[in-house]
Amino acid sequence: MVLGEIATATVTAIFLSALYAIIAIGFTLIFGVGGILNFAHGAFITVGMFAGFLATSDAFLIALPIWAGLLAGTAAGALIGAVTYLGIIRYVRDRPVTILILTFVIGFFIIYAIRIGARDVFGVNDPLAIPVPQVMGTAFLNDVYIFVTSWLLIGLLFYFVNYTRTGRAIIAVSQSDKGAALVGIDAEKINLITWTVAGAFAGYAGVLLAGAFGNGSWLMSIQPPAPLILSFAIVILGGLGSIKGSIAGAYIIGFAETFTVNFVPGGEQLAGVSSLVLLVVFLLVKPEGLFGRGAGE
Amino acid sequence: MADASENDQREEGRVDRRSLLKYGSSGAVAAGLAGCQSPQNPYPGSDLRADSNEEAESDSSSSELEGPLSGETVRLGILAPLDLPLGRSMRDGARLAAQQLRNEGGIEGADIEVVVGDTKAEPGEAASEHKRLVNQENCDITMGIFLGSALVQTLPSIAALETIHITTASADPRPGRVVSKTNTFTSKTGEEEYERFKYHFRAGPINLFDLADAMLEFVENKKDDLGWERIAVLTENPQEFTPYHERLVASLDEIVDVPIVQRVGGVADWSPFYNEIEDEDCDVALVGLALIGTSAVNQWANQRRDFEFGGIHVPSQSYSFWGSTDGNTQYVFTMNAMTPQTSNTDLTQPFVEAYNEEFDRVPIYSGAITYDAVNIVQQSISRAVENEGIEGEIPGPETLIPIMEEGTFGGSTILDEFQFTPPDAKYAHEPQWTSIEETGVPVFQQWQFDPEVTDEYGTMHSFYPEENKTADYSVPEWVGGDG
Amino acid sequence: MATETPLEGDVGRRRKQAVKEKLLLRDLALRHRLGILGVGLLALLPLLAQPRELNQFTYVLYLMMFAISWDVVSGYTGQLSFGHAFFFALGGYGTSVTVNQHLVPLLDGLGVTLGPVGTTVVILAGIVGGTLVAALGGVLIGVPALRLEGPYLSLVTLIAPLLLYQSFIIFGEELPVLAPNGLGGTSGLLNEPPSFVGIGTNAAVTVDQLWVDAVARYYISFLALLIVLAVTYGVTRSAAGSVFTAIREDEDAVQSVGLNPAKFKIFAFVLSAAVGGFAAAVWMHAGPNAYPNTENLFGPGRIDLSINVIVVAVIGGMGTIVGSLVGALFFAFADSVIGAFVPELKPLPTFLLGMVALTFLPRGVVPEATRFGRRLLAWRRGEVDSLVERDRTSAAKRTVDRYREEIEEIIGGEGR
Amino acid sequence: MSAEPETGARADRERSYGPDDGILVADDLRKEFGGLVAVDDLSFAVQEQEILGFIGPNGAGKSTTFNCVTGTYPPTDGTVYFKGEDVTGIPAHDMVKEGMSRTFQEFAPLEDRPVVKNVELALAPDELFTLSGMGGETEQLAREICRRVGLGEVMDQTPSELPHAGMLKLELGRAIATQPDVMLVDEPFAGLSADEVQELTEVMESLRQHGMTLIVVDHNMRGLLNLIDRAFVIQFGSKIAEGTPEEITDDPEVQEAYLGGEEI
Repeated sequence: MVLGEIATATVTAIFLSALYAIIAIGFTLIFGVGGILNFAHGAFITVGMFAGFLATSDAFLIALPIWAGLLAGTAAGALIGAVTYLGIIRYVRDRPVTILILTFVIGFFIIYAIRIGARDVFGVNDPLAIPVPQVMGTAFLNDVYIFVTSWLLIGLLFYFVNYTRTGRAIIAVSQSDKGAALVGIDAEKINLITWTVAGAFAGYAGVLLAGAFGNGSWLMSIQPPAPLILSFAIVILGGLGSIKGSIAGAYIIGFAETFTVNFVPGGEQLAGVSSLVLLVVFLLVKPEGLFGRGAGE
Repeated sequence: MADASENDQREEGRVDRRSLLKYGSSGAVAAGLAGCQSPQNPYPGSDLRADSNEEAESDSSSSELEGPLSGETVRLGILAPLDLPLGRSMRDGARLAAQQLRNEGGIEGADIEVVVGDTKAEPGEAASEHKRLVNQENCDITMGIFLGSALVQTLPSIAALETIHITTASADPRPGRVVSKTNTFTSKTGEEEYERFKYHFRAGPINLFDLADAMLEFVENKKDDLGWERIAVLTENPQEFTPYHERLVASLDEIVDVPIVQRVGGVADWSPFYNEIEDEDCDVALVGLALIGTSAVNQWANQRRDFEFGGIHVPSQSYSFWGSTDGNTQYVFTMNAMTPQTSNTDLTQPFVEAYNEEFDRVPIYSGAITYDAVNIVQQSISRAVENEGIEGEIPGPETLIPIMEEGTFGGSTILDEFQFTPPDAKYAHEPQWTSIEETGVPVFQQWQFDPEVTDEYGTMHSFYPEENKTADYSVPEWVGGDG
Repeated sequence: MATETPLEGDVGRRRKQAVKEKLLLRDLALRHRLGILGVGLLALLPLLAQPRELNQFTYVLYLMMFAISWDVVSGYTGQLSFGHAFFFALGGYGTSVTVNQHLVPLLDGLGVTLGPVGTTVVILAGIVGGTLVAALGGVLIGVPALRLEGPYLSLVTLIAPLLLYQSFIIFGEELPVLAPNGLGGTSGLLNEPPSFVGIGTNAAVTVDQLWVDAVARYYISFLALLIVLAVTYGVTRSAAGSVFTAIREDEDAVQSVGLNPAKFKIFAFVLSAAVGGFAAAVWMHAGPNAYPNTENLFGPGRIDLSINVIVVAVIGGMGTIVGSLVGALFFAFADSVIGAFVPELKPLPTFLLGMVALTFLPRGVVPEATRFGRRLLAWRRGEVDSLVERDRTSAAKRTVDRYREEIEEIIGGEGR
Repeated sequence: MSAEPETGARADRERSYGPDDGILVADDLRKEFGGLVAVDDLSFAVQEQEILGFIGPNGAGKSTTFNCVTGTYPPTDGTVYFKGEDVTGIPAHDMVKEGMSRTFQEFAPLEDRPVVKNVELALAPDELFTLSGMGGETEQLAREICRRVGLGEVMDQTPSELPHAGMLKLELGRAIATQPDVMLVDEPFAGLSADEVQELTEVMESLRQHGMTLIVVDHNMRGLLNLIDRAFVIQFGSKIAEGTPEEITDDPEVQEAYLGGEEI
């Protein structure tokens, strides 16, 4: 019985962590390339979820199947990422504190806009419970789908950064803006690509996350399991700016979270807390993260 | 607004509705209104908006009314959150009642005017709107208010302005406690407190303790029928639910096995709870949920969990919930005061139809209670005119309060005979309620798919009590297999 | 042994003398006179406003105090906090729990009936309790701040209120010893703590007129603002203030002149936390809608109050204290004016304003106005030829530069 | 990796000092970074009101030595005595409070405030609640210090507007404001004109007249001859010579150390 539970929890953790990983990778990419902590990342997730809802809901347009919702969510995420960069971030790129506060405000602006839009424009009954369907019929198949496609995306990303010219340029920029400029890389373009990719990943994850939990919410990024906060935890564990670190961090957080919730007495209430505690402890002990760069030297 | 929101109806539920309103569907609404500020704290100038919300309802086409109060106008202030269907239903219930009364000759010849104050689901807004309605709009009586915190915050204003207020949506027991002459809740003596707060009445719903009693009665009477031996209790953890939860848990284990009792909050992933419920072999999860109720239902249905699900489930009381969950709410049961299908009294269905005809919508519990409250006011004023021979002047609170305390009122859509609890009751000026058996309310509703009613949407059938039953309870096909 | 320097003599006495002279308010600069005039106008506001408007404005006073609280640590020492509601919630819940769950039951148990004076004393004790709890929270954040730099610290400060929020849920029913009746879960505490002055029964002084209630609440809140101003102004205008700003610039330089940066950093956090906690605690007894719930103290979206105070302080000008006052006025004004036209879009225009201000006016209103004013005076005296001045470094810019360095260190240009 | 054992070790290798051998005493001071020995059991004593030249080629370990002495980081081994007390490893700011101050070779003035305010910071008491600074009294003191180090004309400018020599003076003024008994001056003359060297020399001389002890660190003795009483030369973290400036310049070992082309 206990063994069975552990097995179940392990499987859940493995699946869920993959989803966390693609969220965190977007966050870490933006930090690595632009040195920007993008607090609006959570809003990108929410935008994806909402686009998924719009595409699949039968209240307007036509109720498209969920794969169309996934596409819509991914595209919307990419779009909002690109627009945020082009419309705002680009102009204040050299003012990190401004950016930090700005992304904070932008993020809240976006999710409030979703809430108001959901209620007043699209007539959603409850912006805290926006219906988004699962991809697969059963919960288990749905988990498998999440796991497989998340890793597929991670694989694609690795291929992209390691084997394409643009991808290598991203790495170059993330290591040194000036250096990259010297070898003729257009940092502006690289930043745009990064924001777009990060937004797309977040949007895709948003649809899946909402499906897995039964519904989305305008506050989904900071409500347990709080993917925005989790991705902070993940990238700090893994080291800010490191993609590999993010994957490792996602699995550590995913497992910590799942096992706390399932096996610690009263742990159901600790969803979203255990990983934060872990994070704070970790920050104090090893702030540069598992794969962190530089800070500890 | 889009049609979808027109559809967005919430039925009456004998529930701690404040939780829903504040933290559920509408918590978001409340939040949004205040914007990035704390919702209870509007900034200066938000009063600039207030005027646009007030809608003086005066049907100028109404003919000259005749009677002892001819030429007078009874001004009713409705305190409702207009951005919520529940609030709009309160407003419309009052309008409907006023219109019907006017057509029947007014209240002893007095015209009736409905003035609306938008409380925006913010406690502070309710209090200040109350002051405005009484001081500036000269309302004789106010009604409404659905957030418990809003009600409690408005109480001082109700006392200070010495104007009758009839609550029509909040189940918070605190006001009744303060009104009571036997009150030990505050430091002053009960008599003193009664004199201050006697202006508060509640036409419904029954308070949280009564809700717990109703739940206990339901379980006791139906457990054999439904085959429930082991029950898991999951109650959401805002403190508003606490009186209900504690009362329920204190006695439930005398009726059935209760292996799991949990207060839950901020939950997104229900698997751990559901695993435990299945491990403990529970037959049903008896929930008290508002904010997180939707995801609970979706995950329960998606994961085909091996137990039944229901209790006080606030989102399920909304007509739109079937759509919101894409039918996942099928089989979910919840306490409610009425559904569009039920006939609590002879007046219930006529009310539903008249409401539907007038506003092209399905009424919600708050609408029904407000409708009833207007009729209580009408009856009280009529009795005052008859008994005291008043003429040419709307009777004041000192006249009306004893009449309301002593009278029995008909014309209700929820209870055949409505009475307020007496001043020395522990919870005073509340709906007199004893048991489901005696009163027939609340009803227990289950979402079902009934092609006879409609084959496009779910139906909110009532399966208990017998006199209000519209269908049998049904169990999901995935429950109970080999379990 | 001591080296002869200009420090010979009774420095302490001379210092006190100088401060005394300053307090006589002679030779005030124009901006100080304007400031005092502004505060005076605030004091007269109840003469002009309706009770309802006044209640709404009273909240602005709290917004000012919250923004000042943020400014003390983030504006002055450059330690950016993204979760200042952590301290507000500690203060607000602190006093509510102290009064309602400890003092009142204790006194009831002893059979003590509280008169107006007794209730006032209980309330004051609660405020002290709330302030202390918040100050403790300041230590809790301040100590990690010694080890964490830039973005890492920002993340920790952001997480702190979210953790606190979760713990309100976890300890919703009971927090042993500390809060026997629990912290109320997501809704917050239902029983409001007693007020200094109120219409209901739950107050030290019961009044029956609405306007008396509103005016009394306004002045008590105003008094709290004056206390906060005096304390923060005193600290930041003393040598400690210049140490704060020096920490923002360069911790090594501070260390090299015999000052312990760690001590001052923690102090800044504790002071900031105490000020924020104090304001929130007073709010619970004297503010409008004084309910110790999560929406009041965190904001409906859990961190919006934290964002708002940043926006307010940034609009007004970081590292100035008075900027927070001006910023809050702007914020409230914009909010109500914009809100009057498009109420359904309510929070969005205000956020937009914040974004615009951040982008185009990063220095803030007060420093810009002061500079322009100085320039104007100089121009009138004929000392300069034009009103346009070349850029000088601002607090915001200094913080930015330092932050950039830290980020560069982390993503490591040279290190690799 | 360590210094060549023969060079420094011979006869005078490392006579031990006790706490009372001078106002500032280092005994067997050692600092390793990883396996790298930067300071190799160095011992020296500085007498009160002395001006000591602390000389060594670039990379000889001068900065490391003084970082250990002033508490920037703790030594790996050895003891530092200041005014007869063991002060090994106490934090830099406490060292300043004990009465040891230093200037930095790489200037780090606070760019956000004028020169006089930079000096004023050093006058701030290490106390959280203080009236200091509110009445303008400390500013008067700071102005006085600025005048004494020759910044009288420019004290209201921002540091970025100062010439190189001005920055040096600012460093000096900041150090003086902490009321030190011992002041460590790091490379004071680098990049200065002869006139400026002369001016600074006079400032330091007058400080000594007022009872201050000075340690001047430099990579050669050019410009120091008129200033210092005694020189202490190290290489590879060990002492190679000690004595009056004349003795040092004649010392064969020192000449050998500087054979690489640098002039002693």
